[in-house]
Amino acid sequence: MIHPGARTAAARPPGTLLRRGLLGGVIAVGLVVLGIFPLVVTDPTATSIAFFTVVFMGAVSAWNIFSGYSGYLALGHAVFFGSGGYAVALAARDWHVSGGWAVFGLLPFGGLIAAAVAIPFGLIALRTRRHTFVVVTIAIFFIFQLAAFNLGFTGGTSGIQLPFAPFSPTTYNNPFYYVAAIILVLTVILSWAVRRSRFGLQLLSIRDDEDRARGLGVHTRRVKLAAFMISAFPVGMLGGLYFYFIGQIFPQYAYDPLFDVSLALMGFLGGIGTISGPLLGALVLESLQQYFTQKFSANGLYLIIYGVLFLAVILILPGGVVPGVAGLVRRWRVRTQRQSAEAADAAPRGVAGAIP
Amino acid sequence: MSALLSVQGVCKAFGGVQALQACELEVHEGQINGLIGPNGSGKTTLFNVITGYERIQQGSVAFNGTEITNAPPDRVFALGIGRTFQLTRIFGRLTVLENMLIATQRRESWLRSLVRRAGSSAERRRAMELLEFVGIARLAGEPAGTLSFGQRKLLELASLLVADPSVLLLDEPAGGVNPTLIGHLADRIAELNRAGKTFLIVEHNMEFVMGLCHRVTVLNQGSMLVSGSPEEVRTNPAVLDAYLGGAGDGGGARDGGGARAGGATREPAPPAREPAPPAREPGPPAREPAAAPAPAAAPALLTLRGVYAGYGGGDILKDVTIDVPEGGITCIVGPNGAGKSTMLAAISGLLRVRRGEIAFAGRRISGRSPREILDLGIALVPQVHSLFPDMTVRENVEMGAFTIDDRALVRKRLAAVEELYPIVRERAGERAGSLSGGQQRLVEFARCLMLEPNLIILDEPSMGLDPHTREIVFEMVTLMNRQGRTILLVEQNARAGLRLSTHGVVLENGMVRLTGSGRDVLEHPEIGALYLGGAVTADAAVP
Amino acid sequence: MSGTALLQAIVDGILTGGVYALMAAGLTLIFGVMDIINIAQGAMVVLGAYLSYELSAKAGIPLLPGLLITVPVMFVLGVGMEFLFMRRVREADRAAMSILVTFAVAILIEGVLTRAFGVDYVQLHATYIDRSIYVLGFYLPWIYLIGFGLAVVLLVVLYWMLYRTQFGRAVRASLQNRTAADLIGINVDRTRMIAVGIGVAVTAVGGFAFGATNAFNPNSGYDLISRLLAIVILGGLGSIGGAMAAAVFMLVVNDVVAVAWSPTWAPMVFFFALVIVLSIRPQGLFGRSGVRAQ
Amino acid sequence: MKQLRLLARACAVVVAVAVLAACGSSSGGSSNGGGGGSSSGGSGPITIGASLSLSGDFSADGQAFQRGYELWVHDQNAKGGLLGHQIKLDVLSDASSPAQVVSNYQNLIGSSHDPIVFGPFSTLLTLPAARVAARYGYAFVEGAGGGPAVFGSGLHNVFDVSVPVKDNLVTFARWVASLPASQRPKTAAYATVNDPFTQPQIPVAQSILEAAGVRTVLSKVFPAEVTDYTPIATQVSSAKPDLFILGSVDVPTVSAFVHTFIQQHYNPKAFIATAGPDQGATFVKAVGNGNENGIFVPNGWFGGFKKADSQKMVQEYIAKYGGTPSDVNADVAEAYSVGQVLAQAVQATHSFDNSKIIAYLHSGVTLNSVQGPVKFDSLGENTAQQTLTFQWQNGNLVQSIPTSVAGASPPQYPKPPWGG
Repeated sequence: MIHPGARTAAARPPGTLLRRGLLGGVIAVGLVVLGIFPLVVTDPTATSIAFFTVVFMGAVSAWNIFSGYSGYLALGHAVFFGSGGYAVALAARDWHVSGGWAVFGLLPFGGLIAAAVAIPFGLIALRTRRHTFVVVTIAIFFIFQLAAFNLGFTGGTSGIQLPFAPFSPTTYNNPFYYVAAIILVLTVILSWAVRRSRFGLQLLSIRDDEDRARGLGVHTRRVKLAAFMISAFPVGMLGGLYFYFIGQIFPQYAYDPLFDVSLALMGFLGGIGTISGPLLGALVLESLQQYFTQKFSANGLYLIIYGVLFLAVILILPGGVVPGVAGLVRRWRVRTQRQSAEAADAAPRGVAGAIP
Repeated sequence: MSALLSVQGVCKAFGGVQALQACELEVHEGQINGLIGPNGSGKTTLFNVITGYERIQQGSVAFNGTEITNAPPDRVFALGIGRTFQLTRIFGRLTVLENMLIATQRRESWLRSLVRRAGSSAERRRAMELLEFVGIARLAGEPAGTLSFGQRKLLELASLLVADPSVLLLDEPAGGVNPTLIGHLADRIAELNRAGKTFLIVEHNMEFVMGLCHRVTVLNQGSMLVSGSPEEVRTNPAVLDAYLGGAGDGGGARDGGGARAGGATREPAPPAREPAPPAREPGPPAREPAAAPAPAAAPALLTLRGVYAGYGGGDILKDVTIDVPEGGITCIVGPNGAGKSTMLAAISGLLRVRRGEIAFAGRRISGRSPREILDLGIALVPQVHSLFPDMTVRENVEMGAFTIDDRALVRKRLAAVEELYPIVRERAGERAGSLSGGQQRLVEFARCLMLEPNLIILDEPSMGLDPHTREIVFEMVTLMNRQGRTILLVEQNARAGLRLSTHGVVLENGMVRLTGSGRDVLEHPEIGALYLGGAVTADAAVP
Repeated sequence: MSGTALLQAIVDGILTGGVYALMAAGLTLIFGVMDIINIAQGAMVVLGAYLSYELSAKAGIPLLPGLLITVPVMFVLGVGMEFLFMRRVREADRAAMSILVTFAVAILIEGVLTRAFGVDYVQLHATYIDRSIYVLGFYLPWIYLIGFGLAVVLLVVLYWMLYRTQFGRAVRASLQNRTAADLIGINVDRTRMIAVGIGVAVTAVGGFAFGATNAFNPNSGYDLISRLLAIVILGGLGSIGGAMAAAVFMLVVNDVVAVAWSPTWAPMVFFFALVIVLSIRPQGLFGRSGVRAQ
Repeated sequence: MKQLRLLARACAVVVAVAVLAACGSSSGGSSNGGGGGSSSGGSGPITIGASLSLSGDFSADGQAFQRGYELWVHDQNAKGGLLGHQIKLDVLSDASSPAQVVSNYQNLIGSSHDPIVFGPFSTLLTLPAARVAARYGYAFVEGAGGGPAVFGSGLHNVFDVSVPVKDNLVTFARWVASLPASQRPKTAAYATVNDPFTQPQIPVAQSILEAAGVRTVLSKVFPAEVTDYTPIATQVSSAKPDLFILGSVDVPTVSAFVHTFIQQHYNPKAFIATAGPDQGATFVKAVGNGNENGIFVPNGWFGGFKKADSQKMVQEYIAKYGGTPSDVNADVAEAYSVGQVLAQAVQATHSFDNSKIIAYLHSGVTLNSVQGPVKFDSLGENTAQQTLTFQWQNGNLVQSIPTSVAGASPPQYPKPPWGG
């Protein structure tokens, strides 16, 4: 432990420089790809899939801000997704917002509603921990879904229709895609800011040992609730965007248990608690899922392919892709260090010395 | 001088057990207060009550004139009361440095904290200084989870100091920390105290407490027994009776309660040593570790040859070569993070040996599963609690014979063990989790005896035990040895440990620094200064 | 709203609760005792139902004796799942990663079932399924009585296994303190594997009860999982009796509300009750707090 | 910590490129397949696209629909296809997910340039899909999107060849009302799942029946993912109404009620369920042999329908998939009708120009389908066809109401005992 530790510490300065450079380069490439995708690939199928993928990348990143950093596994973010959706749909209907760009203006409102919903939700759910928390979030999720079914203003089972967007069919997806992309970038920046902030460190400390964190003056309740709201906001906006794109919001799709699970799956697959993990997870899962569903639809075949791929990944990289790969790298580094170390350590043998 | 922190008439019960009984405590500003008492006398519970981890129905806690009864931990900390935990608690997945950046007394809104970067350069510098002070600065970049027990304790203390609270509640700061470090610790506490900090310290190391504290409070069965200057307390018969145990120990406390405890148990010892008399002789003082002490008389039962092992691919043990002579007690000492616990893990098969070989009674055991090694007759009692908290004491002990299907034999052994450890019978039905630290130790011993192992490996058996219990534990160790079992012992209370032992091994940075008979090591000039600590502590501490 | 109707609703609730308890029993073992969140529980129930269906429809083996075959089959499945995936997951993030694994297993099961049986609904049939006995003015359907009986039996068996056998001790020991378990010679991996196997095996019985009281197709499982999780948590992690009680509680609440007020609000009332109970007693009705070292 | 983020980003880019390529190729591939059909008169094959729920909640109906479409394509090609083009069916699966449906129709229309598209299954998916079609000015002929939400959406391009959902129970209700007072049920109970397909039907029927003096003893709405049917079913059976109307969307719901009724020894004089009994053999298997008898179901069509093209279709179906006429799922006919209507429109306008097709379908002409006549109003509802009501009699699903229809066999009333 000690020797390698010392070595890495020594080896850091040049390493970080190199890494910084590469990191910057990769981020730049990522942004470029994100930026020009629909311009290069004009095929509507691709852009449509890209839209949904970007939406999920954003949603999972947002989810990760809470669940990834605090270690609380939330399976209720569909509540924010749906509430954001309904907020935008109702606003558009009741304030007679005409289709087109105007509706995008409503998204922040959707986000705010979601964040507002997160307050009572969090106040109740965050009293519990671990498995109990998981189930409480599920329960609250169902309460919202059933409410959407039974309450009048949601339009019940017929749902609510959103305005038509007068975009040209061939490039119809692009405005939606870019709005989603903007939300995604902002969310990632937010996630990064949280990660390096004092607030973020407090979240991580809660993940590791909540009681001790309290004992060190961390206002755990407030921090958790704040993180919950923060992660709800983007999800609410994306919900509004998503249902504007779909055109109609039904209770069972607004509050969809599969959405909850998907977020968790994508997060874990990529590796929660990291910034890139959720992005990776969503990128792979959502795009592949849509692609498979289209291509290998025939009686359950795509389910089998999907499942097998999934298990394969887990087998190779238990603990998520990003941490998994990182682990491999670390082990490899240590091993190489040890080889070099062994030569050096050969000498001290004699130290186990006799008393004169 | 007004009381800075005062506890009045606090009662706290868990189920039927009355942990605190109308407990009174006064901590005066600028003082170092010792809080001592037998295991299970409610010291830790009192800490929990003060710092808001346990709620109370009766009694009150006041700090600096403000009522803080049942105030939440974060508020208590914000007011300036910081505490450490007996079983250290650190943030395992954060780096050591990050651990240092969490503590805060700033009442800042989460929005503010969201835009503030974690750890300004100033904070980081301060953090590094403190890490330097406790001597783990070189690990700043490592995940805290990889630290050894002692290192965790140090990190915990350091991470507390960052926010510099005005009162520090330390729960066994010296437990599991190597003697030399205890010396430095005492110096620093004294220094901080001169700088105006108030301390309340729970500790079983009498040398430490008596040398350092201005005032000592003794708890017994949940209420205050006496409170006064170290001298008063030390000479108070009630205390001797309830706590310090073994007569005359009080007087010599300055010389190390542990040492006395060791001494106390040495009297019955000699006959015990008959199996391996040569070990008692000074013997050929210096020798290669390869050659076991007095090979003729006591052949090596366990041998390590050029062993490399460690976690996550890195080596902690480097080329360790040791012999554990049959029928003796071998004690391993060394600074924190020297790899003592790692070595025991490697022996018992919990940790893979990467290079070299471990042999037991001539059979190679490195590379075997814990189960196989157990079946060969090696039992390990680990450092931290290893009981199954949710099972009864009886169940726990019976689990010791898990690998035996013959129920009759199990019952026979159980009876035998109950003979040796009455507690097993007395508390048979209770949940093991509800026992005090010392009682749990004894039950762990009892459990490891169920398989009648030839080699018993004990990791810090005396850690966290009051002197009285510690005596009992050490007696048990010699007793087990007397019954023909070879003992391999890691003991932070090095003096006591070595006095007890026939052989000593000094481990440093995962390498064997020295081997010899217990006495050789004990009396070796440089070694003594290096690892056993001296009376240094006390002198330095007196303001 | 007559009293008898309410009474009837309560009786229905209790009986149907038995069926849910059967489906949840395996989950509480896996989820509670092994710390594995088994998203595939619903799919496994359906799988069990299809196995029973196949045996009775094709091979002509009656349902109840058929369990002697389906249970071992499911056991093997569970053992395989643990051996191939679960044990590779690090202790720390088992709860989290188990969601991944079990979800993948769930869609695999759905996919295979879809290929094997198509998506048309089927239901288990036996002479006793439509029969009922007349007691104090109530018709008690045999199938529910059987389901309830099986649930009680299973409950007793599992409890006995967990708290009265050496194996059960090993299971609890390896959960409470893994290192110590290793040290006293428990083969923790094998113990876990068998425990998961048993958890999945008993799901076969739940499958039978489910299939006999509902028409099902390969994706009928998804509606179940959230309710089963709720039951297990409400009952208290690892508490098998708790699961039974929680199941009955859930169904009685549901049925009474459905009759007295409206079925659309029934689940909502239950979930409200669940949230309230858990925010007061996070460890659930029968769970002991701090069973695990936190 | 750092190098892992780096790595992840690297992977991310790689995958991005991969997916990019995948989509590119997919669109490229399929566009070769379907393209160019829009020229009328040519002889190259013409591709008709549709997205169906081959998995997920609606998979049962989705697969039935696929069979219907395939049957029609087969027949139409036998007749020489459309305007001399052989027809190729291009079916994508949506896992009953709206997002997937949207992507799929963009794929069919935008990427593959299929000149014609058919509808998916269920109101829930029809709406999002229709909007995509509307963007491209495509006619959207569908057979299973009858919910009011669809017609309220103001989409000009949607045409539902089936009977508007809300009128589904009218025929049956009128018949009950027409019974002589002595036989007419005195009491009725209503239970429906909250679903856009069923909910609109109940009030319509209820008002007719109450006007005829049939007292409502119970009326319940239950959620789609109901935990337990028994309390509702038991409540119905203890209320002992003469007539029970069940708003169901699938087999399990009906089956659950049937079994509880049997267990509770309750047998209504008349029992009608809005969907489930039309699922042929599947339904019988679920409720158990014999228990199906006497149960009514409203629908536009049934296997034994005495109509030339219908009978032809049924024979082909049986030839291809086996079974008896009553095993043929009504979804098949709905899908088949979609094809027929579209074909007539294409032939009439003599082009694949969707705008012309839309104009033609709105022109108020009456078209023919296996389900009967089809005539669209301005909203795209089919006003021409009257709902038929069917009943299981001695193991066969037969058309019984209205009795006037050719080959109708008189309804069994009161309902025979269970298992009879």
